[in-house]
Amino acid sequence: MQMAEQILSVAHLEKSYQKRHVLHDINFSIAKGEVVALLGPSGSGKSTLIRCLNGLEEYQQGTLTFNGEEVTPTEKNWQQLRQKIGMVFQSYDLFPNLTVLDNILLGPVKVQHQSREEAKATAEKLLDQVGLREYENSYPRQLSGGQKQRIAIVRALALNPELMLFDEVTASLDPEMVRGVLNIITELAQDSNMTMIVVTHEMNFAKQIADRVLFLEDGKILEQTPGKQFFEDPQTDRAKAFLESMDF
Amino acid sequence: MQMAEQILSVAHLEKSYQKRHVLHDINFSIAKGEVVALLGPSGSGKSTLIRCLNGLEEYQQGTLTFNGEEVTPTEKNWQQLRQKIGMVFQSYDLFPNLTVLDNILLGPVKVQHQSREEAKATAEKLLDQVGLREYENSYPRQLSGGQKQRIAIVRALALNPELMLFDEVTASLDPEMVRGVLNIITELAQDSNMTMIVVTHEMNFAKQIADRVLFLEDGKILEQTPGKQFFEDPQTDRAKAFLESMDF
Amino acid sequence: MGISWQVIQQSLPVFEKGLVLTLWLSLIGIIGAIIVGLVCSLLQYFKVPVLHQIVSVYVEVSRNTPLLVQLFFLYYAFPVFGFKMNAEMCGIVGLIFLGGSYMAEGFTGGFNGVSKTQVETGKAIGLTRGQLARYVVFPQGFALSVPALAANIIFLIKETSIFTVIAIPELTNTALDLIGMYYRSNEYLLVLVVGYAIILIPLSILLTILEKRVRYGAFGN
Amino acid sequence: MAHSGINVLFEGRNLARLFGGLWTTIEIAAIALVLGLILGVVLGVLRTFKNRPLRFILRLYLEFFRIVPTVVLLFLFYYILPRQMGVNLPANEVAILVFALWTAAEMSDIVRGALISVPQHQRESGLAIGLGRWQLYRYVLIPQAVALELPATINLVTRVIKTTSLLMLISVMDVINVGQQVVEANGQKYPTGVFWVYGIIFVMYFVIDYPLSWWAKRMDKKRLERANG
Amino acid sequence: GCGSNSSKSSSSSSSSDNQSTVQKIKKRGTIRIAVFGDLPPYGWVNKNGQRVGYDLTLARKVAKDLGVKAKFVQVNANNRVDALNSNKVDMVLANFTVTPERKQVVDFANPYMKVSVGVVSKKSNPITKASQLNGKKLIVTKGTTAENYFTKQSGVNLLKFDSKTQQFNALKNGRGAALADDNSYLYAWVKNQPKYTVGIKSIGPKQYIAPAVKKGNKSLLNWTNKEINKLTKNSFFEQDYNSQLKPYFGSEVKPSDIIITK
Ligand SMILES: Nc1ncnc2c1ncn2[C@@H]1O[C@H](COP(=O)(O)OP(=O)(O)OP(=O)(O)O)[C@@H](O)[C@H]1O
Ligand SMILES: Nc1ncnc2c1ncn2[C@@H]1O[C@H](COP(=O)(O)OP(=O)(O)OP(=O)(O)O)[C@@H](O)[C@H]1O
Ligand SMILES: [Mg+2]
Ligand SMILES: [Mg+2]
Repeated sequence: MQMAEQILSVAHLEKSYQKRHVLHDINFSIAKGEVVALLGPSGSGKSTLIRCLNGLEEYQQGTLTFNGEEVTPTEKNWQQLRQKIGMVFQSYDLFPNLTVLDNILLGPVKVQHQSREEAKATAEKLLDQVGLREYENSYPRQLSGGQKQRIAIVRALALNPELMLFDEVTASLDPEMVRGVLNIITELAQDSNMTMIVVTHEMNFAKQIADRVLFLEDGKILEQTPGKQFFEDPQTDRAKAFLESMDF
Repeated sequence: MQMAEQILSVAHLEKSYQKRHVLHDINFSIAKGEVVALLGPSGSGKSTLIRCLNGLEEYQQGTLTFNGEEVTPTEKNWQQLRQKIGMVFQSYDLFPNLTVLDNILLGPVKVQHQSREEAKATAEKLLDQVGLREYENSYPRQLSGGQKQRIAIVRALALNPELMLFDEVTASLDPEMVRGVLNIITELAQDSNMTMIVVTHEMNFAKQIADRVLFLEDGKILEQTPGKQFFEDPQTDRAKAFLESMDF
Repeated sequence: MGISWQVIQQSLPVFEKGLVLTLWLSLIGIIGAIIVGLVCSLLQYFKVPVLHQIVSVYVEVSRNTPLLVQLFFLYYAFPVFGFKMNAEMCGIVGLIFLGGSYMAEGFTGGFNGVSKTQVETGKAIGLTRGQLARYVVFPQGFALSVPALAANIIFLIKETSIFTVIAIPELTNTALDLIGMYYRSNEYLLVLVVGYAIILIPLSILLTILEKRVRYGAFGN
Repeated sequence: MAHSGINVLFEGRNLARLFGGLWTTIEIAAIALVLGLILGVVLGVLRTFKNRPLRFILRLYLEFFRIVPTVVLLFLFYYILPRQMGVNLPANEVAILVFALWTAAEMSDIVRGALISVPQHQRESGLAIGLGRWQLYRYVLIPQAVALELPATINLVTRVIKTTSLLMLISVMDVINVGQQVVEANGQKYPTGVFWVYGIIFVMYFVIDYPLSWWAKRMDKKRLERANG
Repeated sequence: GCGSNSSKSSSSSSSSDNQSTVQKIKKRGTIRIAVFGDLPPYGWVNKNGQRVGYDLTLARKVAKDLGVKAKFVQVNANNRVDALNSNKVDMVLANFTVTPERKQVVDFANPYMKVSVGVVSKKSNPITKASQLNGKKLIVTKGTTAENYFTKQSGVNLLKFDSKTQQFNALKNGRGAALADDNSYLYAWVKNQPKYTVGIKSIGPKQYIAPAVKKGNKSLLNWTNKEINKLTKNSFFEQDYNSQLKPYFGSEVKPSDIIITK
């Protein structure tokens, strides 16, 4: 791991909800173009960690460094940073009161002050990529779950982020819809070389895209292992047990 | 398929929601001790069919025959029959206002008028089987999703039904919780010889327990094939495509 | 005692005046209440220092005391210290004072009802606090608050019946006055009930339609 | 002297009388609420049944009490009932009747709303273990609905208490009527007495209603928090 | 005890039973009488919570002579007819002026007071002629003879209140140029309000105040007529005047202005 191109580093991160200590001394970095899969049992703190990286949760201690600069965790700073750090959630979180296109353009036009034409051109290119160009004037309610989730990804990409965070984006989809969404993320990783951190319960998918796996349990990083190796020969027994439990 | 021990037969079942025709001429039977898996893409009508078998949905045409007697579909009759036909849903549907034990005893004591002691003895035996005896005085909110779903199964079994219906009982569970629940259903099929109809998206599980597969699409039964054969060599192209889409 | 249509007919012109007055006072009061409520809920949403605490106190005082006592205060007690408004003004001020807090609660309830994931999603695409409010929270929150606002509108119109205690000749006062002069309670109370029905039934149907429209516009169901 | 007007409260038995009036107010509100809430629950349950004529009648009942202002209801019941129906009740009982019927109407809507918002799968899992209709209500729906409806019910209670201020219009010696007597009897001696008398009535209502509202709000907040995870 | 509502034992509504109403009242042991609660010195509640005043003394006397207890129901002017008609009370003793309109809906017994409408206004800006009221606001109480009288005079804007408390407060707050009501109250009121004067002492017809009973209630009406005659003869009203009214009136009022003497 070459220090030079680290896009994000996390050092000694600690996070509690009231009395509950949920993240313990988290340390890791992610380099440009790298894909990190964040795995671990339910409740181990994956969502909490990824939300800290986007300023959606406050943390008590530790430092984040983004593109070589330490992040001062103020609301104002985070608002700026979020244009560089895109995030997609489990729920199909499109704004129901806006059309697909307006959902996508909101960030580029209002936050980044791009001209509507310019932003629209980008948006349509992305919509073409995910095969949903024809829905640009539809409302979210007219789309299936899988389609909504693909639009949500486009919406995050439209800001042209340097790092993407995905939190179980297929968890609430019908099984048949899952593949379409995962394909897009895979393309993004492989063709566009996007840097990303992915939380998922789809082991086959993780195996396919992860350059590195962070295995979390009880808020601690139990192991950080290159992707291939993790799935063939995890270093800890706990990870082994976890992998076994994931296929019936 | 020997007529003699058919526990439930469905003949020419038709079901519409207002204008939408969702089940077309459904015909099948299930014999005592048999396990039928109901598979098919999302929206194909699996839930609708299984809910018709329990009187939760009205149907427009067709006959159901249970234990050799044709079912007259009145609310009163169904209320009686539901003691013989247990059902477990996708949602963790325990009553949040009752303890685990009271959830289980409600049916036996209030509906079947068993004595509380007798019912409690049965309940505790079942709780032992699913490894949750220690939670009998807990409230549902204190349990994990997987635990809740196991209790829901116990609750249905406590009425000592002759037929069990399972509708995607693991669909809203965390991946690690899935196995525990599926194990219980597998035991039920293999050790207790329970007759059951199972809707699931877990293909490995279906493969393991199904004596026969009913493959549904657009409200029609496309094929009825013995379990092994279906997974190795489905008869229709649609089923083949479906099986392929299910693993990433 | 039967009902005399003649008595009813003769009273109609007077009742019509009362009805018009009821409508006017309600209209001004409701518009005022919506404005006050919106301002208050914005102050609370953005947690504007000092003002938002003042708003909290106002909301509690206004919601937890009867309009009748508020009006007595405005009309009979305040002038003792030299603040004097005419009856109609007192009525309107009272209605706005009462309705403002109800409307504020309605708006705030709507804003708070916007789901947490929607807010977080907005943040995740880099929206500022103001933009989040403008593009996500307000449009959705407003749609969520319409049912409460509609209920408040009906409530406030009915509350104008209390204006009778400060001698505003609205519908209820008209009826009570006629009863006092001509002793035909049956007829006048009947006209009174019909009068309110004429205002409130069409209005509540209209509001239900509006609720559905707005809801569909925002959420599509 | 403006500020000395407060002494009007301590003249003779004035303060005690005001509290006496308040007690009348509370008594009427309490009895009406107990009756109204019970009746409201029953009507609310009935309104979730499939029986169309029944639902229509109950809806009509609700809409009548929704449309007619309470002042008008009080007059209707006080003056018209005895003459048209031969039922003659003293003012306090008319007040209780009107408030109870009104409470029941509003409550029936709250209960109905809560019952239909108990998740559909709760109803279905009740049916699936063979519960009959009454058992379903008794063991599953009503207990869950109670938790959902509590804040709205408390808000209804505060509204009923506030609305008792209208009792003065039908010869009930409630706190406001007593207040008027005090103002009139002491008006010459204490020209600013009116401020203090209405002031203390204002405070009395606030002191009763505020804790209830606070409680309702807190429960609502907790429920929202739970819903948001 | 005092200041309470009507009796609970009354649920029959028809007054045309075989049994005479007087008998029924005696059997019941209480007579329900409608009175004012905020009109010193006629019917009001003093600081100790006791109902007192000219009408109240009469009411207690009536009850005593009937041999029953009195239950008082406090009414406002515009409820007096309905209180009788809806059988909330047996008798009204609330400064009820006899008018032709009212005679059609209730039965009046023999009168016990004289009255006419007067108008009170600020000494600094007195109203002494009805014509001065043109285009101005005049305060009245709903259901009074004053309201009735001025409703028929065009050009006067009436501000109508429910109770006496409200109307006098409104005048003090300057909500109208003047207030019209029975002159008998106004005399009493200005005694303690040195800034005000009864600028018009009497306007409209001279009228009488009498007890009222429900229309058709012959037996109580007859009894009451006899009672009033007897009390008049016994100078009861002079005593009542001296104890209840005199302290409230200035020197300009003579007993013969108010009460009916034999
Ligand atoms: N808002 C909160 N308040 C208190 N505790 C919380 C909150 N959110 C999460 N937790 C707790 O923090 C821990 C980590 O939760 P988190 O959601 O990060 O887990 P996860 O690994 O994402 O699980 P899953 O796979 O189920 O999504 C859990 O024990 C959870 O109960
Ligand atoms: N209450 C309803 N009203 C109208 N249409 C309905 C209703 N419930 C289901 N449907 C429709 O009936 C069809 C079958 O639905 P059903 O839920 O039975 O499918 P399914 O096979 O169980 O799907 P899944 O795998 O997503 O659970 C779908 O097209 C659905 O939209
Ligand atoms: Mg998570
Ligand atoms: Mg289904």
